[in-house]
Amino acid sequence: MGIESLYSLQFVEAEKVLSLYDGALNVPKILQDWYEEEAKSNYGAYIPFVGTVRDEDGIEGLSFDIYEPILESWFKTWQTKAKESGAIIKMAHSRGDVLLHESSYIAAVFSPKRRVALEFIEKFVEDFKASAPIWKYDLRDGARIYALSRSTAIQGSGILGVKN
Amino acid sequence: MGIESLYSLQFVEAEKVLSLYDGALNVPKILQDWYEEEAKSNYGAYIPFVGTVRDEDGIEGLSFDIYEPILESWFKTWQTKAKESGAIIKMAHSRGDVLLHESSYIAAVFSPKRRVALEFIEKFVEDFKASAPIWKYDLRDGARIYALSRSTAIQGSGILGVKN
Amino acid sequence: MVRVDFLGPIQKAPLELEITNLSELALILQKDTELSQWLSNSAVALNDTLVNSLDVALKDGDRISLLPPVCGG
Amino acid sequence: MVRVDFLGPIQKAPLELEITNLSELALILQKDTELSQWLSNSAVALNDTLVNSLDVALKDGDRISLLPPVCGG
Repeated sequence: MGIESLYSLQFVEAEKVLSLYDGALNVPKILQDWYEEEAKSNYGAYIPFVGTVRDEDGIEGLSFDIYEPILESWFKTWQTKAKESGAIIKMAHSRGDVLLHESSYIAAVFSPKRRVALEFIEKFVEDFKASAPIWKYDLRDGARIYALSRSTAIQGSGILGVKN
Repeated sequence: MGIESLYSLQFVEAEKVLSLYDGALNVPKILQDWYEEEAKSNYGAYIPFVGTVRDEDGIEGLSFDIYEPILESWFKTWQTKAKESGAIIKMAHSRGDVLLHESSYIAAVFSPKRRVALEFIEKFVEDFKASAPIWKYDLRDGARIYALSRSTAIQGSGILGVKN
Repeated sequence: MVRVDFLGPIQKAPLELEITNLSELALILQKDTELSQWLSNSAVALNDTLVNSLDVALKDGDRISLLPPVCGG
Repeated sequence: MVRVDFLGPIQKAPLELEITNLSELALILQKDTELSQWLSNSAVALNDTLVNSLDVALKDGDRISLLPPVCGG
């Protein structure tokens, strides 16, 4: 296999494990697909994290914008980190509107042993919250209201605001 | 509702969330059933942990013995702890033989917020490994060989061996 | 009469003993060479509740269980 | 020409600017009152790679993105 084919193989692989959907996720199907994809990979631990829209503060749902180029490079960095520990990460996220009690996010770690998986899922989900280029809006009276107070400035933010 | 009916309701609830199966678990079905059972419970985070039998050291599979009365009381203690944090825990485990690449264990936490769920799944799975009255055997040439070297003495073990 | 069950991999039939406390049970089981590998690493339950000390009285109908090292999952 | 994109909730059309470094961009954007709430809390990417300092040279065809505070999940 030449260098080019190897490269495109890795690219396809990275694509498959990061999936973006319009609207709510079909959680049972995604959890099943991922489980079956890795059924013979000899991983001993599979830990998905599923995020579901809560009915709170009178919202009608949430809505999401995603900037895909940076999401993909962020995700590839994590995939590399996971591979160094013999693990893999899969992720699915919604674009657009997701209503109450629907799910917008699934991240999953597969690893040979449980300790690596338990540590990875926690670190991955926390960094996802702090770094992944996704913007959340509350849906109220049909309008999208940016959820600024629940959002986190990406590390290194603010350089353009510093006055000379 | 009288005291007796309340009691039996709680009992039924505890039963439902701890499920023991003969042989391998149907992982996609269990993950889906649990997701759907809590679809309207307003939990924001659902984290299952799935344990699968690895092909290693030439084994043909694993086999499990469970002592159910103490497993149930251990599980109820964790359920109480989870409820104090607004969370719930569900668990499924196999009895008897589970072959390579089949799954024998699922534990899941549901909670309103992700931090509680991430912390609970880790603590629960680690205590499960150290305390749940389940015995594991390697299957080799059709025989069950107790996995002593991978097993953990329950806290407080050894009191009957102390000589006076 | 107190019943003693040996759980999991301990290949031993239950015993029925006339004993009044766990110290008596310890003395009896320590004489059983079949059990030598298990006493130092097994937990003890009285009527399905784990106990941490031999300082426990027993009454007629009580059930004792020995739980060797565990490994679920 | 350098293109500047405002991502997510920043409601602003892209800019095309003749600039050669990020410090020039900072001066221009700081004059835009629409952006006053965003400059201090947004991250900056050059050609989809985050940058941590203004000490970055720009060339024709470069793309800058402003990323306001995020909240996936």
